Amino acid sequence: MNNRLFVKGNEAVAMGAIEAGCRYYFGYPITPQNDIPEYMSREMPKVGGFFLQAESEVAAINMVLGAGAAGGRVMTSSSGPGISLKAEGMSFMAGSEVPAVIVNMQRPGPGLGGIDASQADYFQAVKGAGHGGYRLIVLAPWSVQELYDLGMLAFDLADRYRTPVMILGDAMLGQMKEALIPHSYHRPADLPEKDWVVCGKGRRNHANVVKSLMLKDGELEAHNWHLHAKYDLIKQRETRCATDNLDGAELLVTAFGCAARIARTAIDMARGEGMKVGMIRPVTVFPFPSEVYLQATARTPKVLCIELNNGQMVEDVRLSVDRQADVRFYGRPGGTGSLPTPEELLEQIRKHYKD
Amino acid sequence: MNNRLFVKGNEAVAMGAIEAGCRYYFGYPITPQNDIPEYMSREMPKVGGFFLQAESEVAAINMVLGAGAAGGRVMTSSSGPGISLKAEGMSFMAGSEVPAVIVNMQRPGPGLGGIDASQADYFQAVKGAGHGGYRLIVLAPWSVQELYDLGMLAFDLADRYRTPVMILGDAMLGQMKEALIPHSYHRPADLPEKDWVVCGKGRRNHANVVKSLMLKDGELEAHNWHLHAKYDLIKQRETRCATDNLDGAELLVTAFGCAARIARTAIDMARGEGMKVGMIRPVTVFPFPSEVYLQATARTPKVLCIELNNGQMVEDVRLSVDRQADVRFYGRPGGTGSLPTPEELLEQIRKHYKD
Amino acid sequence: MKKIVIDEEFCKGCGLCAEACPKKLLSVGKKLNKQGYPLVEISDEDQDKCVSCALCARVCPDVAIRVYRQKKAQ
Amino acid sequence: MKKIVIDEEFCKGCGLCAEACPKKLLSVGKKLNKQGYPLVEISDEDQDKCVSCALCARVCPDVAIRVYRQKKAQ
Amino acid sequence: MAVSVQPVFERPKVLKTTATHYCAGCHHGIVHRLVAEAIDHFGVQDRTIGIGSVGCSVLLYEYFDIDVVEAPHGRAPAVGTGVKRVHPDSVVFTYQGDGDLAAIGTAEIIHAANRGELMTVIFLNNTTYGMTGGQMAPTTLPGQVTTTSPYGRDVKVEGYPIRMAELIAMLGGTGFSARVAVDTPQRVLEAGKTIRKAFGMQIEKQGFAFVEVLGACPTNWGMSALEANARVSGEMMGYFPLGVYKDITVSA
Amino acid sequence: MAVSVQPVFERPKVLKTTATHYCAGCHHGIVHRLVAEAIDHFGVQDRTIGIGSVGCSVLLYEYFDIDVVEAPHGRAPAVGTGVKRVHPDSVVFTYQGDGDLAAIGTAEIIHAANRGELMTVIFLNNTTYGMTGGQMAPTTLPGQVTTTSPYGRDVKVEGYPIRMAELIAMLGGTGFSARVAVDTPQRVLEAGKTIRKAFGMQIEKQGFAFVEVLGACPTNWGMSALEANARVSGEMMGYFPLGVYKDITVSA
Amino acid sequence: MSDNVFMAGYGGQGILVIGNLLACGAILEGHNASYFPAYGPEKRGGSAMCTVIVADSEIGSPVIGRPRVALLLNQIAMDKYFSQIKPGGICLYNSSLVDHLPSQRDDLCLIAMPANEMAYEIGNPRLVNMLMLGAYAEKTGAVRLASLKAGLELILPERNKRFIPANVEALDRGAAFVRDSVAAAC
Amino acid sequence: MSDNVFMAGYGGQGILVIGNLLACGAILEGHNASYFPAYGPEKRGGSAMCTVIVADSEIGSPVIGRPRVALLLNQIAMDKYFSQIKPGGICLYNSSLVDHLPSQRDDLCLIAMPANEMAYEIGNPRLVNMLMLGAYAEKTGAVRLASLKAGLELILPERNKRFIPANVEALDRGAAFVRDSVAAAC
Ligand SMILES: Cc1ncc(C[n+]2csc(CCOP(=O)(O)OP(=O)(O)O)c2C)c(N)n1
Ligand SMILES: Cc1ncc(C[n+]2csc(CCOP(=O)(O)OP(=O)(O)O)c2C)c(N)n1
Ligand code: SF4
Ligand code: SF4
Ligand code: SF4
Ligand code: SF4
Ligand code: SF4
Ligand code: SF4
Ligand SMILES: [Mg+2]
Ligand SMILES: [Mg+2]
Repeated sequence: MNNRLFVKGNEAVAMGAIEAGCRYYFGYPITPQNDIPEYMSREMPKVGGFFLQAESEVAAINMVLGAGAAGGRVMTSSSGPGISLKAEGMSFMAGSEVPAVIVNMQRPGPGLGGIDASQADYFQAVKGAGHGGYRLIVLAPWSVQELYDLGMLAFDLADRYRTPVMILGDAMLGQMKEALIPHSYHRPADLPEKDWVVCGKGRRNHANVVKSLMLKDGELEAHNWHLHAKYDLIKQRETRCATDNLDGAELLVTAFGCAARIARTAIDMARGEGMKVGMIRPVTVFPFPSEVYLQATARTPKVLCIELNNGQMVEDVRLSVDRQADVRFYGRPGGTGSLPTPEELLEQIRKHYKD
Repeated sequence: MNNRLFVKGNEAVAMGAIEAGCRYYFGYPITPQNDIPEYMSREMPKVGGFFLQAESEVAAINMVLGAGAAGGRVMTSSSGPGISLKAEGMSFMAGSEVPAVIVNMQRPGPGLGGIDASQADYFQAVKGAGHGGYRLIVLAPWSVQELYDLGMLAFDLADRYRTPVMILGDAMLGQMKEALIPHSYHRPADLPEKDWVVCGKGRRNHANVVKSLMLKDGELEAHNWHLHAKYDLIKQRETRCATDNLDGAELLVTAFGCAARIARTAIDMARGEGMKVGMIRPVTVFPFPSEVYLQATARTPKVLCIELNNGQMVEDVRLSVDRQADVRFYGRPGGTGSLPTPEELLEQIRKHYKD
Repeated sequence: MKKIVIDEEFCKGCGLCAEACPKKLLSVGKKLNKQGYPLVEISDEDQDKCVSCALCARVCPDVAIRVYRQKKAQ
Repeated sequence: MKKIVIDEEFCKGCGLCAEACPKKLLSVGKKLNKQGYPLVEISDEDQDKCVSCALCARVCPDVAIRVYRQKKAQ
Repeated sequence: MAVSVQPVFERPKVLKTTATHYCAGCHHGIVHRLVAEAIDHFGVQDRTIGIGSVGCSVLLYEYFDIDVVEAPHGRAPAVGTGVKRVHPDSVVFTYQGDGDLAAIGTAEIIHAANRGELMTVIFLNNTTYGMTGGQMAPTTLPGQVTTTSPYGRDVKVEGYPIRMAELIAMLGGTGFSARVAVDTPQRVLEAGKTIRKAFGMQIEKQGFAFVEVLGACPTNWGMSALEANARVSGEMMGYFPLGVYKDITVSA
Repeated sequence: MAVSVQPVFERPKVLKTTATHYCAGCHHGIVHRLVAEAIDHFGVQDRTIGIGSVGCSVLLYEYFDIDVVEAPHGRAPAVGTGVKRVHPDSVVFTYQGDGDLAAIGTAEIIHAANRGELMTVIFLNNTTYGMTGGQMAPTTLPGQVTTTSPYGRDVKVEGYPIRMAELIAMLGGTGFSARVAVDTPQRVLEAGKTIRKAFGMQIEKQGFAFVEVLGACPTNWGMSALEANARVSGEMMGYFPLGVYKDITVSA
Repeated sequence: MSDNVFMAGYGGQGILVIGNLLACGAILEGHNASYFPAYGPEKRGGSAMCTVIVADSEIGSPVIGRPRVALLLNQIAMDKYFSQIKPGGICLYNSSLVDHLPSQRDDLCLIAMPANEMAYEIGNPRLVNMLMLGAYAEKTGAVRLASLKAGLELILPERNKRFIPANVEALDRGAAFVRDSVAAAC
Repeated sequence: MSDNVFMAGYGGQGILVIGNLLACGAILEGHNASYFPAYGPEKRGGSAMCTVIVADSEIGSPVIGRPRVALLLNQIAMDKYFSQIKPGGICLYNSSLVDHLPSQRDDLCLIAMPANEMAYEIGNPRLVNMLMLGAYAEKTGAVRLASLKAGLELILPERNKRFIPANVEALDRGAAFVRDSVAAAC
């Protein structure tokens, strides 16, 4: 198979995780990501890792908190309602600076909603599911390969910054299968030592405490400034974005994840019709690649943002370009029978290209 | 007492609710809002209403879902971690269009954080705690009186639009006491009949179903468009904002809730020093009073946004003013000993006034 | 007379009724319904043997069987 | 010799030790510690009566009492 | 001698004439019918409110002609509490699977029972998460292979199956708790009586009433309908004994 | 004849010399000491990890000189599960109040017990939410006035107090479950032994070990320290009998 | 080579298996391919559908509005997807379960295959899907039969590997049907 | 009338009660007033502090950086808040529990009141707070003693109403202390 495997998106992210040394998985079933826990339950024992199906998403995220605090590379995954239930735990992990990876294979909501592809959880992921104004690093893969690759990267980012990292996939990416080229994980040499973890104080002369309650005068404020300084550092260092054909473009199309995937074909069709269309695809949505938009719109001040929701990332696009560009939006909220087609997006590109 | 009562903020919102016919309360203790359940447990029996302390915030919000679906005027309240735990339930209520009132007396986070005043849950309230891209109507009182008044209004809005409504207070407003002038609730004559509630199908020739799962082709998408059309209507009709001295202002100061309260004194001090400072205070933060900012900044293109967080509402301000104004930010994330003082905010006003 | 009536829209051919019938009158056949399920069948002859005990109906998960009894009018 | 030592930083004057002492040697006095708590007291005389049974220490929620015993060296 | 035709067995009134989405041989259908018969029996369709849960039975409202609220996964007892407190004279039942009730919904079911909420809980225990494709449930039997216990449930890591009927029976507010099965005509009859009893307890305000039904999930057990049906007595009943675990209307 | 001074009772090594924030007469302090003594007894300070919960004991780490993770309210058993699975040879204990463990944390404690997580749970039952100012807890006694049961707990509406030691004893993975009190020197001694036993069970991998301690909360009971102490045997023990409810190391 | 296909039918007809197999076979040949299923909350009953795209360039969208080819295995699938097939495209359908076309289309190559009957003939009624896929491969040349046969080894779960010979036969039979049939000559 | 005050001491000293009472009394008189407590997760032990603002205009911020007046009931409170008092302001402190001032300040009116001793004198050691509040009222005139006395009825929980006469006495004694004391003459 010329070293290409034929893999489902859900499994790809789990494969990447295990390759990156993830040895603990705690989760709870929910469509459309069940292949992840199922894969983990099969594979973890083979690598000496540990899989546990928790009694709920709330329990799962707290097991993740515990395992992360204990120094393990640990992961959970869920979708929609389950991610909402993890909100408190994610806030605790951000507050007590516990690294871990959380996968959200988005499905459409609100409520039970449906089980098809959607990107309606962008705000939740990027602006703050939980209380307290923390941030997650949010990675937005668009292919099976990228699910695998970012599934590795996520652990390094989590450990480097002592922060929970979210992989924001969706039902389309999770359920589709395509070719994957596996490769070995290389641990960055400069990852910081985990000298802060709980493991029994041993011969350390101080005990380690992982906590988020800060009641002493000024303590919590200082901690929040520390967290936000960290987020600023992440913005500087970890912003990732894919672009193409920005030079000479008359219209910039931007999208992430599954919407970018569908838009990709629509853009190719548009180019086939002679339109000059550039594409901007954020790979990290927090940190958001604001600079890319700022620079691109200096030359091409018209952006069409396409999302599988009613308009969420478009706010970050608008905030990025500020005073320069004309930012338009096309979105559909997802649901059974409601996945946009390339033909449909082509129609939108034609329309916005013209006026 | 010349018909003025001396009342704690937490109790004011509960008083307003009961006056507006709220007869069901389900909640779980958490500082700094415990006076609300405590008041409810004392007063509900006196008006034939019902109080129940749930086993958790998750249970509480789902009891609220049930009572709201059954047609009761129902309320819950919490803070920080507890609100995060309600995220799934709020999404379900938005999805299945169940009216209810949720009070968040914000405390600083993330995680356990602290128990003082904070506005770090703005994003959570306004952009989407839960999954699926729903919205809550979010009211932002700034005084004990307004807690009472909005505590009434919230129920009318909830019933009119079949939507959960959040009252976004904070530890300062909840814990402080000041004068309150009580008044009677008048039910708007045009509130729609609740003909959709579950109460036993009786002699109806159809059963009522309150649900959010939508699996038929196109069903969920249509439902989401319906919800978003509703949100647009709410934006048109229900935006509320307080302003003063906008004419001829050289600097606009904007803030909501407790930050507005502290800023109020700072602005008065600044005016005492001869500065021309206008004030914009959103009373609804969803819908956000974008028009007010747009118009005000057409004349005064400099805004200082003050928040008790690391910068959240300022994004909505920036999105509102778009290409015109220079929007600055001053914020502190809250915590013990970290409440800004009027003197401190005056300093900021001086600084931003000058350059 | 038909003592049992099998609703073809409901039957999924699970065979639980056939198992339950003390007279072994029912069997899952080859005919598919609109949903693609094979249908349980009873021959006219077997209808006569049926004792209207309704055990088949009682175990049918799809409420696909109605049962009748002949009664002498007084 | 002092058989029991009361740590003034820890004692909160709850009186549980006084209740537990079989000899009734302890009582909560008027003196306040830095946290504003009244302190439990034992007179020098009562120290002598103390049998080092440690019942007081065992019920003290604040581990404010240490107990010693005189032992004859062999 | 004239002969007239008399119905012996017909569809309960409260059940709509809609084909279900359940797999062939799935026991959910039988239990639906028994619940419908109980509602018919007491003539309370007009004041019955069903609380749907998340699991294969989530589409409850497609089959029952009664008012229904769809609860989030595991929260039906809390939703039912809210409904019942607004309409104390209604007849409220939840219908939950083992993932829903015994995993994510553990706290809600225990506290609803403990409070003695006047509701009836129908709990279909099929030892797996049917709807999501056959993952391990808290009631999965030791050694049972599921999609998340591919090497069989290991009691050392995943613990023992939880016996909910027994646990619920221990709580102060519980008026009735029993376990039944629907794998033979006789047991279906028994189960019907038990479910009727559990509705009657509510109507007579005799506390929280709980019925655990052992049910087959042929699809996720990877069995034919008949094999699955046979597993109920063959494997499940050994671990989950049928019986009444609490009944406050009967003196001991 | 020379006379030397020998210590009879001293501060356990693992307890820091820090005054606690607990109210005068609060039993949390005693239970802390007993836990510290158990850790000292087994000489496992170096590999012990405490899981703090949310309640008055949230500042655990200020008093114990051991590694600690602070869990969200009610989730200590889940956090402990994560910790223990990463460090199987560590000694993990959770320390939880009745609001934390018997209300919001119901599902987590039941499933941790059921899985037989090798951890020790210290459960301080003071029939109220101490930290938040004395609201009703699942263990509040019938008729007890709290800030959210101002007319006394009404068992018809709010249900009966939950007996956790008995409930936990029913679960498959539980190795040990007992209820003790610390209101008299004798009972403190007993409680200390029981807590030591519960740590020993973990160290010997004998399943989930649970100790419920009846404790006084003078502040929220609106009582003096002495009155509160007296209430433990006077009112609590009648409803919450002391005893060992399960011990798999002892044959019945 | 490049193609895009809808496949649809009952849940139990093995639609997802042949979708998988087609994409896998294409990848084995060195093409790119994507497989995207539509799936119900019920993995049981109901209907099943998937989209497969084969291309040599990078694959963008795994979904498509109007497929070039559709494999429709029952009437419900026919009613739902027939109109979506791109003009000039191919509709290969199971005439055993499809009794009428929802509309008249002259812009398509229509291939009616009595797949249930054929499956009975080769002794395994569950192989309708493989017959259809064999026919597709033969008709379009999007993938070689040999690659599909190789793919079976990778796609089928261990417990079903004993059926590989039967599957291979069905693929061949499907291909033969297209080669031999006048109906497939469009 | 307008004033702003910090009050601080131990948890058990009744700080929050007198903060409440002052604001309530001012409202009874027709002023506006706000009361804002700082509160710990432990309602027990620890320290208690609140801010009261009295004004005739609408009250903006219920918190203030530098109060005009501070009532400091123990050494911890003194150490923490003394430096924050506005120049020209008043520091009324409980000299029974404050043994030294953290710094020398000549810009304040300093009133040392041996409130614990005075409370023992009137037979109730818990009335330190009322003594201090009485002194404050007398010294500043921000609120009339009569209004405070009327406020007791509204502020005290039912079970404590029997102590109203004692509270009234303490308010009066506090006021008398200021009237009579040379130390308070600044
Ligand atoms: C919060 C949340 N978590 C997970 C899910 C996914 N989910 C749907 S049904 C189900 C389990 C169903 O199993 P069970 O309750 O046993 O019902 P069955 O289908 O077996 O009848 C799960 C985990 C969900 N919808 N919501
Ligand atoms: C999710 C969440 N809900 C509520 C709270 C508020 N809270 C803090 S402690 C506590 C209860 C404490 O009671 P208990 O567990 O009995 O401990 P105690 O203080 O009595 O020892 C509550 C409800 C919280 N911190 N987090
Ligand atoms: S039991 Fe019902 S569904 Fe099953 S075969 Fe018989 S009639 Fe059909
Ligand atoms: S009614 Fe009885 S005898 Fe007749 S078919 Fe059914 S089971 Fe057989
Ligand atoms: S028991 Fe301890 S804290 Fe209480 S009075 Fe005695 S020494 Fe002091
Ligand atoms: S050691 Fe015994 S005798 Fe001595 S003070 Fe303590 S309790 Fe009393
Ligand atoms: S998956 Fe199982 S529980 Fe669900 S419908 Fe099918 S057989 Fe029934
Ligand atoms: S409030 Fe109660 S539990 Fe908390 S420290 Fe005080 S006495 Fe102890
Ligand atoms: Mg199940
Ligand atoms: Mg407690």
